[in-house]
Amino acid sequence: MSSDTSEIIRQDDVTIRFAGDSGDGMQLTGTQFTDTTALVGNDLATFPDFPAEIRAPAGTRAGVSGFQIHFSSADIYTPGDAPDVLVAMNPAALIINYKDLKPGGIVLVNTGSFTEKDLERADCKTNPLTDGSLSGFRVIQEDINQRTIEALAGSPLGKKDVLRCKNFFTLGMMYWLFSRPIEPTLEWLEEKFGKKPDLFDANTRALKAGYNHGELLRLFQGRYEVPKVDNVEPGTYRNINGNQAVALGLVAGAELAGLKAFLGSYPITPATDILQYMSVMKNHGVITCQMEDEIAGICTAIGASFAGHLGMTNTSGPGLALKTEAMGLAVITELPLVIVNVQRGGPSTGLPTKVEQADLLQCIFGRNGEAPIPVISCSSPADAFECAVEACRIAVEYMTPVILLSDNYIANGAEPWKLPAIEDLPRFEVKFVTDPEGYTPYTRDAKLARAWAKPGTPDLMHRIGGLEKDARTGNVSYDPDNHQIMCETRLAKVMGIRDSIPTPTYYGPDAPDLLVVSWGSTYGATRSAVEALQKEGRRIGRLHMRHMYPLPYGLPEIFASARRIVLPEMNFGQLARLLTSEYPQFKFEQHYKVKGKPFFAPELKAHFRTILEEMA
Amino acid sequence: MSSDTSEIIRQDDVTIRFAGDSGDGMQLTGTQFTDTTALVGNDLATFPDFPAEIRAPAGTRAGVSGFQIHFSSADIYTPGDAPDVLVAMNPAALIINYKDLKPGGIVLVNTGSFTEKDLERADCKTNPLTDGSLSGFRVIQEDINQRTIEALAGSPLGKKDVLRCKNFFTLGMMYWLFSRPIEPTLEWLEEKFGKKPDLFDANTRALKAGYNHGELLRLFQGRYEVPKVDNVEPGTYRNINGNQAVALGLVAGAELAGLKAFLGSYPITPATDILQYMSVMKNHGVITCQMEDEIAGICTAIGASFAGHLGMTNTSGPGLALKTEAMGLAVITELPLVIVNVQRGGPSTGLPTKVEQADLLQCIFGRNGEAPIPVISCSSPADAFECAVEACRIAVEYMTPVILLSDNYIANGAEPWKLPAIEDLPRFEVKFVTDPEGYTPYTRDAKLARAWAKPGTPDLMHRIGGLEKDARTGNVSYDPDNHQIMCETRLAKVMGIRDSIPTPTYYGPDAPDLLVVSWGSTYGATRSAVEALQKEGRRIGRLHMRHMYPLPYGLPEIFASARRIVLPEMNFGQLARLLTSEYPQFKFEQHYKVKGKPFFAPELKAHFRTILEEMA
Amino acid sequence: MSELQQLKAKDFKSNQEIRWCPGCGDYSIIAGVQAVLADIGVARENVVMVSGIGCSSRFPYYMETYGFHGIHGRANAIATGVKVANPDLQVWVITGDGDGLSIGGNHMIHSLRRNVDLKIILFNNEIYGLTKGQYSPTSPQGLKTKTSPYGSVDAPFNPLQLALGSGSTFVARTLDTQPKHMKEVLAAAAAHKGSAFVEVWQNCVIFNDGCFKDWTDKTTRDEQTIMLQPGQPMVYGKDQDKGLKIDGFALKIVPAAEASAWDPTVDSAGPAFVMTQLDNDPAMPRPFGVFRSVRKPTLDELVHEQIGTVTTKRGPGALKDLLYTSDCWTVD
Amino acid sequence: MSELQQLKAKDFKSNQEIRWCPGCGDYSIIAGVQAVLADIGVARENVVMVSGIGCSSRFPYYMETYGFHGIHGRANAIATGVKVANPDLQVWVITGDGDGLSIGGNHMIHSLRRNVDLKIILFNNEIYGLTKGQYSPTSPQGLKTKTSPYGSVDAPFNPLQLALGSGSTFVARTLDTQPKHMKEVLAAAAAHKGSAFVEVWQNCVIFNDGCFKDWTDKTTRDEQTIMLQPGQPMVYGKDQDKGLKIDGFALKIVPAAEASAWDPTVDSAGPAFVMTQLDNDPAMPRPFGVFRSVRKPTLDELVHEQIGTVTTKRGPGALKDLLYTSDCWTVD
Ligand SMILES: Cc1ncc(C[n+]2csc(CCOP(=O)(O)OP(=O)(O)O)c2C)c(N)n1
Ligand SMILES: Cc1ncc(C[n+]2csc(CCOP(=O)(O)OP(=O)(O)O)c2C)c(N)n1
Ligand code: SF4
Ligand code: SF4
Ligand SMILES: [Mg+2]
Ligand SMILES: [Mg+2]
Repeated sequence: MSSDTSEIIRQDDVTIRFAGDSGDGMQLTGTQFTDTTALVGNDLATFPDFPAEIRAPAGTRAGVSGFQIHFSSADIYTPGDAPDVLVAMNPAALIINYKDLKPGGIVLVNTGSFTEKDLERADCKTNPLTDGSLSGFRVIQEDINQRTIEALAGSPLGKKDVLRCKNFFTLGMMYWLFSRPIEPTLEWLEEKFGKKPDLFDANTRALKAGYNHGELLRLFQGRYEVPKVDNVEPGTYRNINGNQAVALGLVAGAELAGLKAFLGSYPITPATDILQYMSVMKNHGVITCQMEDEIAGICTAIGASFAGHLGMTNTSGPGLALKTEAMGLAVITELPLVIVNVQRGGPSTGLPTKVEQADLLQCIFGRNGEAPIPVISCSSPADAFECAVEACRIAVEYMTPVILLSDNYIANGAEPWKLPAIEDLPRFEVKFVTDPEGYTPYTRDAKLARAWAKPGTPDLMHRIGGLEKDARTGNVSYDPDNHQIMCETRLAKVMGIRDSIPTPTYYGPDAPDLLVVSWGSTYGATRSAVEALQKEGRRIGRLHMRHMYPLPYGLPEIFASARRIVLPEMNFGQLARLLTSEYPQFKFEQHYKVKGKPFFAPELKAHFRTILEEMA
Repeated sequence: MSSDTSEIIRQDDVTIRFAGDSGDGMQLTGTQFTDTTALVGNDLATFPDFPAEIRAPAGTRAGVSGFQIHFSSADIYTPGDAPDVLVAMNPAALIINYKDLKPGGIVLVNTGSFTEKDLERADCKTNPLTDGSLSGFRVIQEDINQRTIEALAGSPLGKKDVLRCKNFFTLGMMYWLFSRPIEPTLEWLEEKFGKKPDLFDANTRALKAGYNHGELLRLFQGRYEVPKVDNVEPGTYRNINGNQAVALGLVAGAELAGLKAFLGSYPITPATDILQYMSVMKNHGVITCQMEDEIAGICTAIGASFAGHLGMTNTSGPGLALKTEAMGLAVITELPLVIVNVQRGGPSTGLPTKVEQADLLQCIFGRNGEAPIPVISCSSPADAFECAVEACRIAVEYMTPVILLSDNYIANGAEPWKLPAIEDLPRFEVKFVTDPEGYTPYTRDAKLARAWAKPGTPDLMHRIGGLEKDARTGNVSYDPDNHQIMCETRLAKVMGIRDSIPTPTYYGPDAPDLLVVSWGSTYGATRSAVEALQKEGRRIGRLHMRHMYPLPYGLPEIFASARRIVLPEMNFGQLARLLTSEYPQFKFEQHYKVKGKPFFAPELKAHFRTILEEMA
Repeated sequence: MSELQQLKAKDFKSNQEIRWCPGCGDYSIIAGVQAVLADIGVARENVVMVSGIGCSSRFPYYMETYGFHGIHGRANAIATGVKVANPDLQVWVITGDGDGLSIGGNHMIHSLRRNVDLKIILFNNEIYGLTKGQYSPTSPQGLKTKTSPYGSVDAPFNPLQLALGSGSTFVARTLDTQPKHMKEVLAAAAAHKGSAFVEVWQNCVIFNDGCFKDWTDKTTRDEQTIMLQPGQPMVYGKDQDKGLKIDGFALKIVPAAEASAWDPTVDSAGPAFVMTQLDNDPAMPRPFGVFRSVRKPTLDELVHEQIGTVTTKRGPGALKDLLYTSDCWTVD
Repeated sequence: MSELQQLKAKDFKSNQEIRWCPGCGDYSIIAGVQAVLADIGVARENVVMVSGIGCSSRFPYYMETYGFHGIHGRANAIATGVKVANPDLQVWVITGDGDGLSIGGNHMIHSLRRNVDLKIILFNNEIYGLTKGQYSPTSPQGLKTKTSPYGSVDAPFNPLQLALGSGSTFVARTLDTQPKHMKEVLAAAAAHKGSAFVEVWQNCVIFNDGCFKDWTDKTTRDEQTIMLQPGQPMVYGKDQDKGLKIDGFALKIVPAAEASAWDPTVDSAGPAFVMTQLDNDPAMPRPFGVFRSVRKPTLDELVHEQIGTVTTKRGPGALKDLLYTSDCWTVD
């Protein structure tokens, strides 16, 4: 591109939020910016903020779609807190988002969409550009609509289509502002629109024009450079969101078990994508069945496991509720099954597109009878792959249903993921019984897993089901002692999983004043907050939980070393309650937020600091 | 009846078990004995032991039906532990039951059903009457079949029908043995068979013949007398089982709220009877809808509550699992609803006809999102009435779903119930909103209950549903702060119920060595065991919980007074876990039994004694 | 009071801003319902709108009546509770092809067989709209959607056949693009005493745009559709020149003059079912209008009738009678 | 190996003692299934019996095949998983009128529309047996049961109509009292590729004894029933002297010679549906046999065909390809 004489401002950490109407293409703009940023070697994390499920009228506040990217020259763990830069394509986008901005942050406004009518649609009584709302920010006003029209003069496209290109014009400006190359996006445009030269040409021109506009017009006070992370671990990377990672992990897990993956599912936000991703993987032998409801989803998966596949089902809270009875069936039939629950705001339909982690106790205790099921929780998009593989491992090694917990924040958030070498992945190949000698359905191995014989195998015909079975023969049994033995055995088997899982690593000084225990998607904000305080020399440490049930060994030793223990949770203290019930000798202080929004690192930092200061 | 010269043995406490084939009429025999025993003024408790759900082939062990009655001249709390007397109508009944007998107990055997074929059907390789099995018991052999045939000589009934009367012959013998009058049964026969003189005559003759047979033939060493309880509280009594009591309590509760009862249900053992009882009460305006499944059951009840009735639904574990999602809807719409869960053995279909109390944590925590629901548990058949009324009170006073826990043991067990005076029952009349002034669906009263306006009321049209609502307007709201406020408010409302419930009474010495905490149907055995130890002068006390969630005030003070605390539960320690999580400063020791059978007082007594001795 | 004044369609609009996509067929349906409610002169407070979850199921929020936005698939069950509890209310069920036929299929067929007096509008857009475009139980085999990237392998329901197979006493079909026809059908449904099942073809402009275009396009629709009119000969075509004639267990195309008459009020559901078979035959026009309309006792009537009978026979029950039965004994 | 030797009915008996009441119709059905399995010569290890909960649903325990005793109402869904995972298995669903039509109604209609290759036997005794006698969705209106002491107010399903309304490709009915007929029908179901729905009238001696006696009593049954035979004229009566003739959208009784022939293989489900309308008319005989039998692609076929097509086109996927896509970048 053209040579550049702007002042270069070096910054190590930037958060940008793109916001516009649902029709403005902000998700695409954000994704392109992300991919390019990954390529230049920054660490990054992103989070889209979709409007509520139904498309709202254009230009309204309810219709605003946002995409936030946080990138840095150091390792980062969240999509950022208060943005440094807000791109607002219309009044609604501006109004909804500007309050989140860092003081002194940059607002790039598309004045082309600030007509009277636009303001009215956004329910603005006064114009936020002129009513003083934006004082304290650096506001850059540009009629991006007009600039795009100018840049595309002579294009054969109609006006509407021309205006559609304004997001690429904006992207170009942002590329210039943050010193990113435009080539990766040009390549992408080529791939995407190669066969539609008019569109390719228009978007390319808009992108370049935006870039040049940044440079030529000196709209900005200078240009930023965010150096790449220099001590990145070598390897192959890709950006991934949590739902993708779960889908990949499940398919990988089945393969590592030597089985075919079978997903019985029913769409529900924010879990649907997992079904969508897996339904593409037909050439990997993956079977996906979109069933009539969640009950049928899990029941087909149970049937498939009975037939010798690795049954899986995915859902979110209300759907998990419906699967409750069938989960009990999976427990008593001791079939492997992976149940993915992508949590969202509850109770009931609640806030379907928002984040919460309030299904933990439901997952652990929410079944009739003594029906223990191991529960694993993933902490970030990249971590979700490993957790999904781990869920598959436990399911087949212990012949048990396993619940894998994710949430809306992980599901839709994205970050670079260092790909594992295929040969490094754990293998846990299933050996089906084929020898009738001594076989009964409840013959158990050292892990107490029962023998798995699949239909089609001669001379191993057997019957299983929801009624209690005799521990020896596998026949229906009403015997009182047998029932207790079977209940105890099922529990012992699940508890035995502890022998195969690690104690979570404690990070921090010995004998910390404050120990922060996190789980699920509170990982990133907690880690950022704790590390920041550690840098300040505070005696604070942290522990992140992956295995929620059974709890791994070694926790009391860690808890004992701390003066105080606090648990930030997006619920009213569910893990705190669980830990208290297991380790009543310690005091677990809950710190909750139930707002459909993740914790932000600064608010956690402030909270931890207050505690530390109380103790000083 | 004829004058009597037998030796009279006074005994204060007797347990009899009647056992025979499903076709032998043992339930009827037991019920008659019970009713007569109530009339003579003993305290009593009964428990039927049905065979598994499906009728097994006649004469087989699986087909044995039992009925146990425990009666006494003092207050008693359980249907008894080891029986003093076993009536065994065939080999299967004998084999299955004789091991439970008290050493030296009486076995009355109907030798008429001990042919080779009978023994074979019962899977007996040798004849238990002759192979020494019964040594140590006082065995009375009588060919009851033959005696009945003789007694009915000349009856116009066929042989099969004649033989059907053998249970009344047996009943007559037992009436003699325990010095009960036969008149109440004669009256019953008159009422029942008044229009069928042949049957009336046959059964009457059998009954009298049995009675005389006892007297004349001196089969027994003497005759027992169990004096009536002399300090019985004056009042009107009736025998009642738990399901009946719940049905009555729900209908009473609705009436006390000034509402019509609406039960949306689906049959499931052991909860079906509640639907059956309530479906008879049409002239009380009770609506019962047997729906297509449990989900429809609860959803119709929710709809009925929306329409201004008191919605109710009843089920057992697997059905409760299915209602999970809809319970969340009831939470967020804040409609009154009573959900009865009659627990049975799990997980999954488990042991459908057996007892267990392993759904506690499911009831409290088993929903997606933060969805608090109060949970009440009844302790005995008679207590179930009061608990059902209490559930209705909480539901309407707090505009909330309420779970009422019962179990198979309470549901089918029976005991005398002192009827409350109608005017003494609590009243909690609902006042529907009719004034549009200032109305919104989430206008709250001092208890935080929201305003209830029912369809049909002019100018109060409003919409509620599963999406989060604005605390002020009641419109759909995605606002983060509003969500947290609503979640907090729903929780605060449920926690506020504590202001309206009593601290459970502690019974025992101050500062006991051992405090036993019981809940649900462990009440009776626990009370018996603790009182027995108290009589021995042990420093043991007890506390029985009715309100499981929220927990009543005042518990820590009681817990603090005891050196050790133990909780007998028919699960792996669910209440112990709950209490630990609430009061980690105390150590709650669990003592479990998961055998599909209730605790027996002696086994609890032994266990408590061991603890006490450890401490000495 | 409010009953006395003549309400207009707009009086049935709530103060909530509608959140459907511009161009969505749902707009025309809500307009139709509001117009019909005004026409039949029902008081707003006596109307209850019950829905499940889906784009269509947001409907109750936009209506100035009582409304219950339920959970996915359970609208029919909730509505059954409302109607049986209080038969004086006019209860409408608003549901989608996913809500009412996928997860809610069981409650749908059971409420139809029980003939609960509900007005059920099934918004059929052959897609899951709210969850952004997965195939539904009415999507045609082969449809590529987000969860069927290589084409759906599921054979779809014909909603009318399912309703008839469930014993529904009123079965009809209309289209979002024909407001007049829709109002006629909705008015007939409102007038029917018993379960009224109305399938409305509804275009989802975002995820399944044009799925009904062969039958809605102004240029082709007259030849491709036939509007059944009770008691009238079955004729169709731009010039009303074609007709349908009963031929054994089937229908054939004949000149208008030879057309058989259509009678939705026969007791047998057979003719209506045969009529729905036209949907499988590309050579035949698609029928719309009322397929079946027969009067049978409704569940709510029967429940309250039984309560009445028993109460008359036994006398109204007092709580005391329930507790103090003949089995009691007294201790003084 | 075991495939080579000719199995007998008794080889399909497991070692578990049967726990049905003496005289229960279930005995005759299990005997029929065992005989048919032996006749068709399927290997025991390739047969899977899936059931829900109910007296009838204990069936799998008594069969020496693979068996899954599921939860109430979910047999069809579990069986769908088994069959789609491994289409080489012959999968039977054993269910009752409560299990399969009440709580399990949705999975029933969906598995039928999807044409999953399952052999579904619905044991219809018009009652809930296992829970000891409550009315079911097939109980006639007015039936007094434990939960309907004054008579049931629910209008029942006609199972055949529901199956036809769901798009079932094979629909049949038989009776526990006619073992020969039952075997014919079960054999036809086994031979059908696709969902085969077989309603069996089954007498519950304990809770609903004699509910079918008008059609099972030796003295009356010949006049009250008609056994449909594919391709044959529809004749009935003790002397085979009566027949049915197609008359518009209905059937009428005619002398045997004038009877129309019965063809269950026509594509339209209309004729079969009209035939089921006879059930509503006391003047007409009740039809039994195969109502519908048409070949359509099954879900299991389509799923695996699609996997095959995509795999051929894209090549079998390796895990590596799934992870290492074109979006990756490398840091050295
Ligand atoms: C228990 C449960 N499962 C799944 C969902 C997700 N969900 C919401 S709406 C919907 C489908 C809606 O389709 P349809 O009824 O056709 O309505 P439309 O949006 O097309 O109008 C689904 C799957 C949910 N909300 N609850
Ligand atoms: C979730 C659940 N709800 C209810 C039940 C209780 N239940 C068991 S079998 C049954 C009905 C059985 O009727 P049907 O399917 O007709 O079988 P039948 O016993 O008549 O053969 C019911 C309601 C259950 N086991 N699980
Ligand atoms: S997604 Fe489709 S159905 Fe939903 S509002 Fe938009 S156009 Fe209508
Ligand atoms: S209860 Fe009825 S259906 Fe069940 S086994 Fe007995 S006779 Fe058969
Ligand atoms: Mg739809
Ligand atoms: Mg049945």
